[in-house]
Amino acid sequence: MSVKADPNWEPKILAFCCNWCTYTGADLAGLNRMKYPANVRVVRLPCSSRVNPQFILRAFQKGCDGVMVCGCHPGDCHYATGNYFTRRRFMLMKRLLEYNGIDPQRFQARWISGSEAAKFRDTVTRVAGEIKALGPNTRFQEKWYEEGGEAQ
Amino acid sequence: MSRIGVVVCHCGTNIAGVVDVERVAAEAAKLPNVVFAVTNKYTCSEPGQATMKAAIEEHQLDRLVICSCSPRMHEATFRRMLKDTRINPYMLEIANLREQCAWVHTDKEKATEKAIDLMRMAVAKVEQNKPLFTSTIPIHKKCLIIGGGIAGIQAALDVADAGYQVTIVEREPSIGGHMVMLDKTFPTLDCSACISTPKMVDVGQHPNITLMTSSEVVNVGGYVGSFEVTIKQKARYVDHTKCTGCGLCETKCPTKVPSEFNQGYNKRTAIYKPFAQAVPAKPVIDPDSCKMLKEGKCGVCAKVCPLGCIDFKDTAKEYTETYGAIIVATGYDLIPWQDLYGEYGGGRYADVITGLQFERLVNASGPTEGHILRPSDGTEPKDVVIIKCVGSRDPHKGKSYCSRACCMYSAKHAHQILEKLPGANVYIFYMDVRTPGKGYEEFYDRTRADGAVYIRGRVSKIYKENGKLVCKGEDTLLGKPVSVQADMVVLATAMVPAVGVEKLTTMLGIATDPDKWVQEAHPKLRPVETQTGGIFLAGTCQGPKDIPDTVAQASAAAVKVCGLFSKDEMETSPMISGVDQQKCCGCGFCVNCCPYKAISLVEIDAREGARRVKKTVASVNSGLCQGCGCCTAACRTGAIDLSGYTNAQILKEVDALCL
Amino acid sequence: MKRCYYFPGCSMAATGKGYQQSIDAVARKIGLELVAIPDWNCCGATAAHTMNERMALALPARNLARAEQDGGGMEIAVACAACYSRMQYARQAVLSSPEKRAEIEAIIDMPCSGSNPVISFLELFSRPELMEAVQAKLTKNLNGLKVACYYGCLTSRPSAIARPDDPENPMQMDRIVALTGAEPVAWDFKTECCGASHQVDAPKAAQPLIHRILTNAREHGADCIVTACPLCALNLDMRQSKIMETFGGDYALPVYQFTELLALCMGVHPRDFGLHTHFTPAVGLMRNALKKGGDQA
Amino acid sequence: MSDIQSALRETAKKLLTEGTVTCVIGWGETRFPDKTTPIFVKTPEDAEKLVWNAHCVCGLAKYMLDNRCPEGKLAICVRGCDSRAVNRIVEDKQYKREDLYLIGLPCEGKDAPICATCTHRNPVVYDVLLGGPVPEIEVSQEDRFQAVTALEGLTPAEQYDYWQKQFSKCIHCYACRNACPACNCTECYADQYRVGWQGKQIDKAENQVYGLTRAFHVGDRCIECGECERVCPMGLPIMSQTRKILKDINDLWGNYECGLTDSRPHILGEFDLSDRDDFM
Repeated sequence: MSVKADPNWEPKILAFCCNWCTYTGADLAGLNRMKYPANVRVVRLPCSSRVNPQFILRAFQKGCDGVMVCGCHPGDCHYATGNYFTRRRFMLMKRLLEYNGIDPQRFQARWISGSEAAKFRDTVTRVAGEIKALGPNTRFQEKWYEEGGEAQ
Repeated sequence: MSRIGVVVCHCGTNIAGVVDVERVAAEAAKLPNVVFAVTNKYTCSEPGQATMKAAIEEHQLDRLVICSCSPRMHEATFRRMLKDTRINPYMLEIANLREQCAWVHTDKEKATEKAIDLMRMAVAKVEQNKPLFTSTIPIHKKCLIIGGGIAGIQAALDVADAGYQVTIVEREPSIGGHMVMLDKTFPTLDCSACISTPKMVDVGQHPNITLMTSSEVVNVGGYVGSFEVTIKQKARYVDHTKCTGCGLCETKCPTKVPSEFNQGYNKRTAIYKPFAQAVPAKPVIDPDSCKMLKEGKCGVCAKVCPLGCIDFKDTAKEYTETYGAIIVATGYDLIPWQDLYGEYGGGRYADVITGLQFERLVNASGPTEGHILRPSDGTEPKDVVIIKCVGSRDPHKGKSYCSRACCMYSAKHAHQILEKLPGANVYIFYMDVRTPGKGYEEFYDRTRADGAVYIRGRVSKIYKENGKLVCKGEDTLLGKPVSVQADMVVLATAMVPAVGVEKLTTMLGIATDPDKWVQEAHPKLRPVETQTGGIFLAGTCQGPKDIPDTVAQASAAAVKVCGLFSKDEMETSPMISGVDQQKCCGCGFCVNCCPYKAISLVEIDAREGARRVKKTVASVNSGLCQGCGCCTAACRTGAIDLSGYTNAQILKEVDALCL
Repeated sequence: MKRCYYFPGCSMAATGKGYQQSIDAVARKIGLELVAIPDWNCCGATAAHTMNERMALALPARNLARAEQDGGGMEIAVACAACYSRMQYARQAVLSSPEKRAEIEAIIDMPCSGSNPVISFLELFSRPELMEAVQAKLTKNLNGLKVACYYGCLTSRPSAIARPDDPENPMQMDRIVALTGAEPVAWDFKTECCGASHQVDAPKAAQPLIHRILTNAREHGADCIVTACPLCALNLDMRQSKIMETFGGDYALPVYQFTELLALCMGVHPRDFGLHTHFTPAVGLMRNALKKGGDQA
Repeated sequence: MSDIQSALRETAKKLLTEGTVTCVIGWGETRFPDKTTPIFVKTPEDAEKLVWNAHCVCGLAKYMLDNRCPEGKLAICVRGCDSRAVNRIVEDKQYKREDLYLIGLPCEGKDAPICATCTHRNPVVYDVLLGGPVPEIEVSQEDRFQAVTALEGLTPAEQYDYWQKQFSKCIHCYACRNACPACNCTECYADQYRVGWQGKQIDKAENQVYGLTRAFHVGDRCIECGECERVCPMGLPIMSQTRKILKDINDLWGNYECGLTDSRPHILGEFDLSDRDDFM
């Protein structure tokens, strides 16, 4: 069966969020009963600088349709300077991924503070919409859903 | 084989209203190694916790997944609960089914699917968890205070009064700082020296306080609880253990140089106390001006000293000691306005002075005995202009920030001039008048009632004409250029961090902002702490402020220190980085990106094939590491890993999502 | 030794003739080769920028473009303060915005990249190699002469355009003039405006400007004023007697270009750069100063 | 060239005789006339085995980490690229500069395509230089990143298609890693089974993950010697990945070239508050 043809297909999006800003912001969105699509699964980490770029590759490889990295705004890092390193690492990684054929929408990094519940909601809503429009990700994956293709 | 328990919380209807919790539990039960999976109405409640404890015993669980509210809410609760069970508190993972699932989704089917994913991710992660144990570090109950101004003095007295040992390091020969130079303090106009010198004496006599003047911190190692600090005391050439401070040497010394304390308005001798009430009240020799030390001739002081305290062969000494906490109270300096404001004469006019210089001119113990006389010719000025915000709020030439104290001391200066020189005129050029403080606005009102003329605008130029200093500016309320012929001009110059503070902050490993003020850990909630545990802030090293704020902050820092010292040991989080020395190749990339300087390279003995070799590897200082994990992503080998968020845990979590 | 493009500007053949002659004399002495920009045109100065911004940028830009076409790739030295300011404006407009550059190139119908840096004569002469070259050629000195170095406003403002060493208290001319042994006084009106062309169209408002400059120079004990601009010099020199009449005062301060002092101390005859043509008598002070100073540099 | 070859042998002999070094790493003959191989010369007599000709293409610096090296100070023959590789390894703290003796050999390009875009034909660091310096060639940034720019111009689908075809050839032999002077970890992430960074199976996804991870691990420190591409038995355009990273670093944070003695500090180990930010 081709997944692409499934009308009920929903993208799976993985979001790496730092505990102090974005995870708090996501919690706040819940406290305020904001609504957003149920496509995003959050991995809680102490700091966005904990995110090894290899995790992103792994997520795509294992079947994620989109990956996000979210942290405190530059200057607000709970660990003072962690997110400045995040910024450099993922400025490079994002470009490398796109160079290898990952659509720019599928990997996104955003700074979302603990008070920006609405930004969290808007960001995940937008990203979910964009990725839904793109369809399932087949690139970098062990499973190949291409027309007539077999799982390798 | 691990034995995992999964508890899915209804949270009343908060979760169960949207998520099919029974289905989540049923799915959990199907997972390998999950031996127990139930739902619970209120997991965090007493009965809920009791059920879990019973299940842990009954099913011999070794790890637990709770699918409930945000871990930010109850992680600590559940960890506490596990302390009394057979499970290590860190063998717990929480799936956030409330804030990040039930509360934000309406489609029950999709929410349940997501909940199952989140549960699966938590189960996958918990399988990789390892028991972690908090460790403790001893607290050396001795506090180092860097800087002996009013902030350092206040903090020292507070900590010492609480019964702890304190050392004050001050680079000048006496403590007192800037406050003791001031004449009167606003808004109460009490004499600055009268209220600060008794505190200085207290410091000098306090049994718990060690005073190290003419000294500087030259090296800092260690971490909260045990900082290894090396302090260098410059050569003083006077044996303070013998000296009684009789002052005979000072009266006989033939060399006279401008007095720093009096802003160069009079002279001091080469062997000197900076001012009469100095603490310690004993002189030192200034090697840059002493004839004996420079040319080998003179030695009068040694001849007249009745106790033989003078030792021209004295050298600098270094002391290393362990401190549990450090308070940084390095204070401020004034911006070098001469280099920045050519339009104000760039320092060419003796009668264009700073507020601090004015303080000495108006001080009864100052060079003019409190008569306001202009420095150029010693006459009484009739027309005085005060210019505010010289270097402050001027990002083009100086600093963008407000120096906070200038509005008030300028009002005080105006008041003092009008009081001491009847018939004098005072013109104050200002941008805004900022008086947020108790009694401040009233003081400003009083100054205006005294007759000070406030002109809203900046001075664009000061030049000399007919023996007068012409201050040309604009009155922006009238919209007209104005020019005032003045006899003396007082500049309210910006406060900047004390000279040399960068060296110290680098040594301490604490952050500064772009203006080099020491950065507090949080601007609102942790204003007297730094990012580094055990290092606190007091006074103007953190930013411009007036005396009441400085003293308040000093006492606050002292309380933080006392809080730390109230325990013998400190518990540290086990969720910190650690190095697999086998894998580590010692490249040091992790060292560069650690915000806390917690990682260093060390040499170890290792084996390479048949050879015994010295190998350089990274090593994490558990007292400094705060567990951000920045280092882990810099490590290509994966040799450095973060306990609680290991590479294996995160990879398993990612895999679980995509099954 | 040093070669650079030279933009003389319109005044240098007329009111600034003495300035031009002294520049030529000094340049010859120290081996400075000033290559006039081929086919240069008026920079527009005051007239253009009060009328039309595009014209005000295009006129000097054309000079930049001509220098680029010439292909020497050298810096462009400008003697007049207003010309300097306009050329800097044009260059920085071209460099800062591709749209502006396209617009200007369309007007002048030439490519203009702003590749040649524009420098003032003060900057040129205050470079260490030029200072050394000047020093080497001085044969006389002006020891004891107190001079007020007057920079005018356009060599230092707006500081982002003019890029002076210090916008409030520039020192370049002071350092150059000090080579002759003359003593530059520290005074307050180094960079105040001389009124420029408003001396003609709004004399009532503009004359006090000259008055206060001269008063302040005298107040600080200056014997004369030294400038680096033909119009500054003209205003301070030619209008001096009229202003003394209007405002009272008795300053009678001769006004020199800084190159005139250098030329004089290099032994150039004052007649060769028309020292005798100044409005405020300028020869006597120099004769006395040189006599007092003696021959050694 | 033969003059330099004899000078090289003389130098090696002297170093070994005097005991300055215990081993000289250089190039030696093989049974093919157009190929040379790295050799470890440990006795003065063996110095005669060293050659210097157009076929000395193999990068030598990485061999200092080889366990065939005896204890004691090593001498290495360095061309421009080798010298940058030495700097790389020394900066990465895998060897101490004082434990190396570098025999500099200016190089006018060897029998390898990478030499056409070589910007440092003279060694940037050496203890002795044999023969005079050779003129450097100008290589514009456009030339340096030509292959990258061409690929950047493709659509995501085309890019993916291209790389997938390339990576499908990979056989996980890890020759690229073993030859690379920037790949100097004690234990490569790809060899760590338990953490599970990298699967051993040869499928397109694993191949691609390996390729990208390798690029990210070394791209910020790549000295552009081209060894990875040269040694790849399947002919993968590996440099096009690492140079992509170098190009981005150049675009984002200014001029960056690794392995020069005055190189900028490690680019991912520092930051600037005013760094460009696309993540707001």
